Amino acid sequence: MIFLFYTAAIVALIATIAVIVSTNVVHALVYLIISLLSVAVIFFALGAPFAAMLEAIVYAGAIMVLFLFVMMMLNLGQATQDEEKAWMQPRLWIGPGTLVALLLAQLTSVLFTQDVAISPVEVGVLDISVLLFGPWLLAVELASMLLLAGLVAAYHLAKK
Amino acid sequence: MIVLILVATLFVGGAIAWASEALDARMPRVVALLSLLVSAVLLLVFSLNSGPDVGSPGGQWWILASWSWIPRFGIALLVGVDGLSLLLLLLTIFLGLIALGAAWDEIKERVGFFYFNLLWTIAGVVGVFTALDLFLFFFFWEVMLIPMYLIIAIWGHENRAYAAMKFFLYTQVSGLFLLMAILSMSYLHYVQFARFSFDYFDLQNIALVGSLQTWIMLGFFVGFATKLPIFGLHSWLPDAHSQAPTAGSVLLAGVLLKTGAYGLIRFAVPLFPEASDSFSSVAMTIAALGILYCAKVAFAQQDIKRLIAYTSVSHMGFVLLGIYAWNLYGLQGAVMTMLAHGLSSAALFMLAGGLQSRFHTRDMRQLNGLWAKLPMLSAMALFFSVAAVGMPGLGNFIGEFLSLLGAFQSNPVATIFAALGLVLAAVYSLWVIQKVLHGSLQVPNEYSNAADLSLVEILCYALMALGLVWMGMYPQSFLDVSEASLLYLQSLSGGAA
Amino acid sequence: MQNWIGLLPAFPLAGFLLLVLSRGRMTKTVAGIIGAGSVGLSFLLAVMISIEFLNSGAQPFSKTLWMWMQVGGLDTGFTFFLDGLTLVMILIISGVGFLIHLYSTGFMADDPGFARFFSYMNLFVASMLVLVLADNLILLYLGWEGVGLCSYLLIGFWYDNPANGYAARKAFVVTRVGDTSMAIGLFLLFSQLGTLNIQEILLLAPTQWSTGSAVAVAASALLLGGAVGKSAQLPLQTWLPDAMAGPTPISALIHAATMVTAGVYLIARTHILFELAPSVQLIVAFVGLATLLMAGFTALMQRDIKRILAYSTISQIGYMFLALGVGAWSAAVFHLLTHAFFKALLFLAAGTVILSLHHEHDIFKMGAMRRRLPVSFWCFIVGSAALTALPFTSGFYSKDAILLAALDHPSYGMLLWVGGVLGAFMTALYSFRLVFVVFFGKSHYEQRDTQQHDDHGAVVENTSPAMFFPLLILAILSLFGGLISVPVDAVFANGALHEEAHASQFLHALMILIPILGVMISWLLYGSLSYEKAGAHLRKQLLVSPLGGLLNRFWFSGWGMDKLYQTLLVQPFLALAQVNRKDIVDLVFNSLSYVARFANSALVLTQTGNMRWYAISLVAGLVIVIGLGVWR
Amino acid sequence: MESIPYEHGLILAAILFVCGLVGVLTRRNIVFVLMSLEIMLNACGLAFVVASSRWQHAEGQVMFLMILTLAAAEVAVGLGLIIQMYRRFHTVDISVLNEMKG
Repeated sequence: MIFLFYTAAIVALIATIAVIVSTNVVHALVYLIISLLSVAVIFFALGAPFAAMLEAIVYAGAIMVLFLFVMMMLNLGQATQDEEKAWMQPRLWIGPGTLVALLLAQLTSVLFTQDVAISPVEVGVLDISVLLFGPWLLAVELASMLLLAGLVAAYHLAKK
Repeated sequence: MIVLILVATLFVGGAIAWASEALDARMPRVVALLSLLVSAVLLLVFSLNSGPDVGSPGGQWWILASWSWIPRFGIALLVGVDGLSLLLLLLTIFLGLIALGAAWDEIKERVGFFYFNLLWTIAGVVGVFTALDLFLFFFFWEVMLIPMYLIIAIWGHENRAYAAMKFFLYTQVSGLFLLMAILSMSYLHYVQFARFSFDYFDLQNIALVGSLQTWIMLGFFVGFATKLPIFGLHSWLPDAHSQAPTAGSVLLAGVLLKTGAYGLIRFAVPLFPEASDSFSSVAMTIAALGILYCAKVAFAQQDIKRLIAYTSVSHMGFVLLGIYAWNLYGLQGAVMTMLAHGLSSAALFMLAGGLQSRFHTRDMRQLNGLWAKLPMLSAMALFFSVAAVGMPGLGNFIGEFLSLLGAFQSNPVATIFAALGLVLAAVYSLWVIQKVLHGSLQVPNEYSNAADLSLVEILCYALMALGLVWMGMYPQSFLDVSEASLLYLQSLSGGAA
Repeated sequence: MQNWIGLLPAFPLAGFLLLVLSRGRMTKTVAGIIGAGSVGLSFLLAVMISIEFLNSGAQPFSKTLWMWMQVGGLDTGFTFFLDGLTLVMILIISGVGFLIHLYSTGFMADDPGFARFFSYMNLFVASMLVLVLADNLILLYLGWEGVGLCSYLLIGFWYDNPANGYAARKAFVVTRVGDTSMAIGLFLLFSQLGTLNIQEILLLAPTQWSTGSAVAVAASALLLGGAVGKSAQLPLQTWLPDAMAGPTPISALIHAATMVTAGVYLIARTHILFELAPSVQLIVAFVGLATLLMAGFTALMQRDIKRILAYSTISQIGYMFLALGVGAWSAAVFHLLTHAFFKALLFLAAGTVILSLHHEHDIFKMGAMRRRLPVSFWCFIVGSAALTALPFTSGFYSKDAILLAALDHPSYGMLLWVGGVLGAFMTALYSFRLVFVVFFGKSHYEQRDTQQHDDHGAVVENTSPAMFFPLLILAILSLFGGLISVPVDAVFANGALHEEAHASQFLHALMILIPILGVMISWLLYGSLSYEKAGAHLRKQLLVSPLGGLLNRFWFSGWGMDKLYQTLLVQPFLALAQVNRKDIVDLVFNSLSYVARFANSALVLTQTGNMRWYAISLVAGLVIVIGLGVWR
Repeated sequence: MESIPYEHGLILAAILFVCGLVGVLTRRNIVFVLMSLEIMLNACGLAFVVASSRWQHAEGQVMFLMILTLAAAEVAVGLGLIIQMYRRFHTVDISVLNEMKG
């Protein structure tokens, strides 16, 4: 399990970095899918199979397919890719890079105060379902409202 | 009960006036007239048939009534009318009618909304003069300001947006001070008596010591003094007055300024006697300074309405002087000045408005020698200018004389300087008379066939002139009404401040 | 009859109201009848009241018409008080007032503002009567301000000319300075004595204040300020010569006979206060002395017939102040009475001259009017004689009394007397200069625009009955008014007319001879047949010498007082007003809005509209906040 | 059973989050920005799931579900906006949209 976790983590990291530095949208999307799938593996390794399933199906499946469709609709050609290359200048990365490095340093310095090991015990669908249809019912309803709103909004926005 | 009916009449009248515009553009003013007349009759009947209720606190309240409103925070609809309130209420309704007369032919667009605002302002003022619950008081304080803001902003003259915004900012910021002071009073009541209260009579019981009293008193003072206004906080007034339509100026100068003075008399001094006592020399110095300074600035103005506005500030100095003298002479003087200035300044603003509507300018450099052209208007202008100078025999003299007489006993130096204001008053008043009325006729050519006073105008001026003569020749009828209230207020502060 | 005392001012007031409300629609006849008639009724009533008053043993009498205001200890009624002093005053006001009203119906006959003129005049008479009848100082102040207002309105009566308006404003503002001083005096009196009733003050003051105490000095000095302003004494005399811009009857009534003597009346009325403050009383005497000399010298240099009379008025009131200052209260009132007669006469006669000469004021453009204007001539002779105090005219008796009283002053008697006599000499000089220049010598009158005004151009004396009768009566009174005894001894405990002269025969004779000497010198300089030659030569010699020229200019300008006030007060005030037209306080508050606006324009730069910039700022904020939490 | 250090999971989440952030801050192509946002959301979800394992409680996964829903809705709306933007401006450069400049 540990091996699985670290392998998946390394894959996820590499894929993610590839996403943000790639110039081709479709390539980036594929890297993103890889990243999401490896995160799904991590979920599995952490003992959250339900979350892993959802990650794979909804994120890597549905959402990314949506992205792909849109990319195809936009039909960004070689010109865009050249443009991307032109924009990709190292000095643009300095400012955000330092800021973000600072943030990461802060986060790690907070996180390393913990010293607890996780023993992956599977948290099953049942537990989640009990919570979802118990105390979190209202949140679920709200989420459905959100999806509905997203649906309507997307429909209107994408309309001519 | 009468207070509620009065306020309700005005509120509802305003709403109906607005709605009635849909029927006919002339309807709103008729509705406004009716509702003001009803209020006037109610008030007159009440003041003739009623008198102080001996059982009330101090034995001087004509009405004292209370209905529950928000009991959780000790907020009630507590209203009271005493002699002081009654005089100011009469003034308010009277000037409301005058303002209506001024607006009668002047307002031509969005008529319904105008009369709605007019009546709501008056209703707010009526509320301010009667509310004894400080929360309710603050509520009405705001109610009277916002319609007035709209009146200036919508129907004002060329620079109305600036003037209205200035008016709004000054009054809102000072209102914030007032609100903070009111809330801290209520909180202190909670601390000392374990319940919130905004009740005027409850708040009198709070024990306030030292600098806390001074700070809260200053909150009230700033709130009211901006409205009065005092020297230093006055600069909203010339703009607001000069840009407001005539009816707005009449109400502003005649009534709204008096709410500040009323607040000082009713709340700021009696609730904080010791702090006010030590503050009085500062206040009286400000008053004297304001009288002289604003008289001088008035002299330099070319816009006739700005000039009158500055003279208003100057005259309000006498009110401040009288209030902080805090003896019966000074207070009676302040009340008489409020009443008389209400009439005289309203009339002067109406005259300026009359000139503006006839010649489409307020610039004194373009108006000369009107006596030959408009003898009646000029005679009225002469009369009211002379009243403003403080000519004995007219109301303003009684007020200023008593104010100074009272002030002299507590602060002779400030009084002597303030008295010099009488000389400056003569300087600027006569200057206006000379510029506008005398000399050889000169008006903008395109309006050279302006007509003299109309019937409505004559009626308004005659009423105000009679009022001033009445106040000047037989002020006793007013002094008697307010005396009990003023004695009561003095007793609240332990006799003397 | 005394109970009807309230009607005294009510008649003219009613006349005023009628004339105002008619809004100029009355015919001139009706307006004239109402205007003059109402004052006439007042005069009749005043005569009846005085008969009753004198018959009943001159007991002071007061009547409250209604309660005016009652606030705490202030208890003021609309109350009229009548004693000998008031009686003299109401008779002068209504009597002389009536004559002048009558005269005005002729004088103003061609003026379009006829009704307006009479309405102001009536208001004036009403206010003046209230002033003298008032039993308390507030009511007196009402009359005091009322007459000031009417004076303002009447000086500026011909409002077309801005110069008149200027003169009117000057009169009002300058007197208002005095009035304010008086008002402060009222406040002081009230805060010290708790009453403003004159009789109560006079009773209380000696019991509460010791002689020469600071309060007494302050109170009487403040009242003196009011009196000085109203009576055009130094240093507030500058308004009166300019006040001649009004119609001549106004000058006669307001600026000679009645209003300007109100200061004298005030001091006489509150004389006990002044007795409590000897230093102030001495100031009164010296103010009077300085004024009478200053005005005498100035009058000598004037060219305008009315300005000469105006300075002469200032000078004569100076005599009254002198009398007040030395405690000769009755003498002051007596001189007030005779002065009212002869000065009114002189002004009305001057009015006739001016009217006949089509509003020519310059005396050096007249000359040889003796034959053309006989009535005016004789009136002038009588009036000037009385003014100069030639023996057996009315002025002689009153001025004599004043000078003798001045001589009696314990410490400064001789100084005051010499000054007064010098003043009398000057009076003779300038008043007969006026007579000689106007009525003798050669005619210098040039008819202006003769072609256009064929029938108006000629010099014709208007001797309609309305104008002739008042002149006649006043002339008689000026001659024989000295025989009247003023019933004021009961009012003034001490300071009654000095019956027996303490002066030596020599001094007394000198006093009588000096004015005659003055007349003779005046004749030498201006009147003799050699006027054109020797007199003119002599005068030229005087004027050409550097000192003479300087003095001429200095005296002509009224000792430069106008210029002084102009530079010291008026111009700084105007400059300050000019600078601060925008109101500096407003700038203070506006600067707040400038600060806000500046801050806005600075912060607006951060709003680039660039999303990545916003995101970066967001992250930076996040880093800072977390940093604050983590590395505290 | 071997155990994974708790902080390792969280640090992974943090690194992923930061990577996404860098993407948001540097990329001008709005499609990449949206993708980076997805990465960030996903990192948050990861953190929740890690926490859920740490406490052996299902609520963290419930939160992940909520985030998932949110991401779905966001992507739908975001893509709709991208389409609109591309129609109007014929570009996917986010710097063009700077009309909110003060």
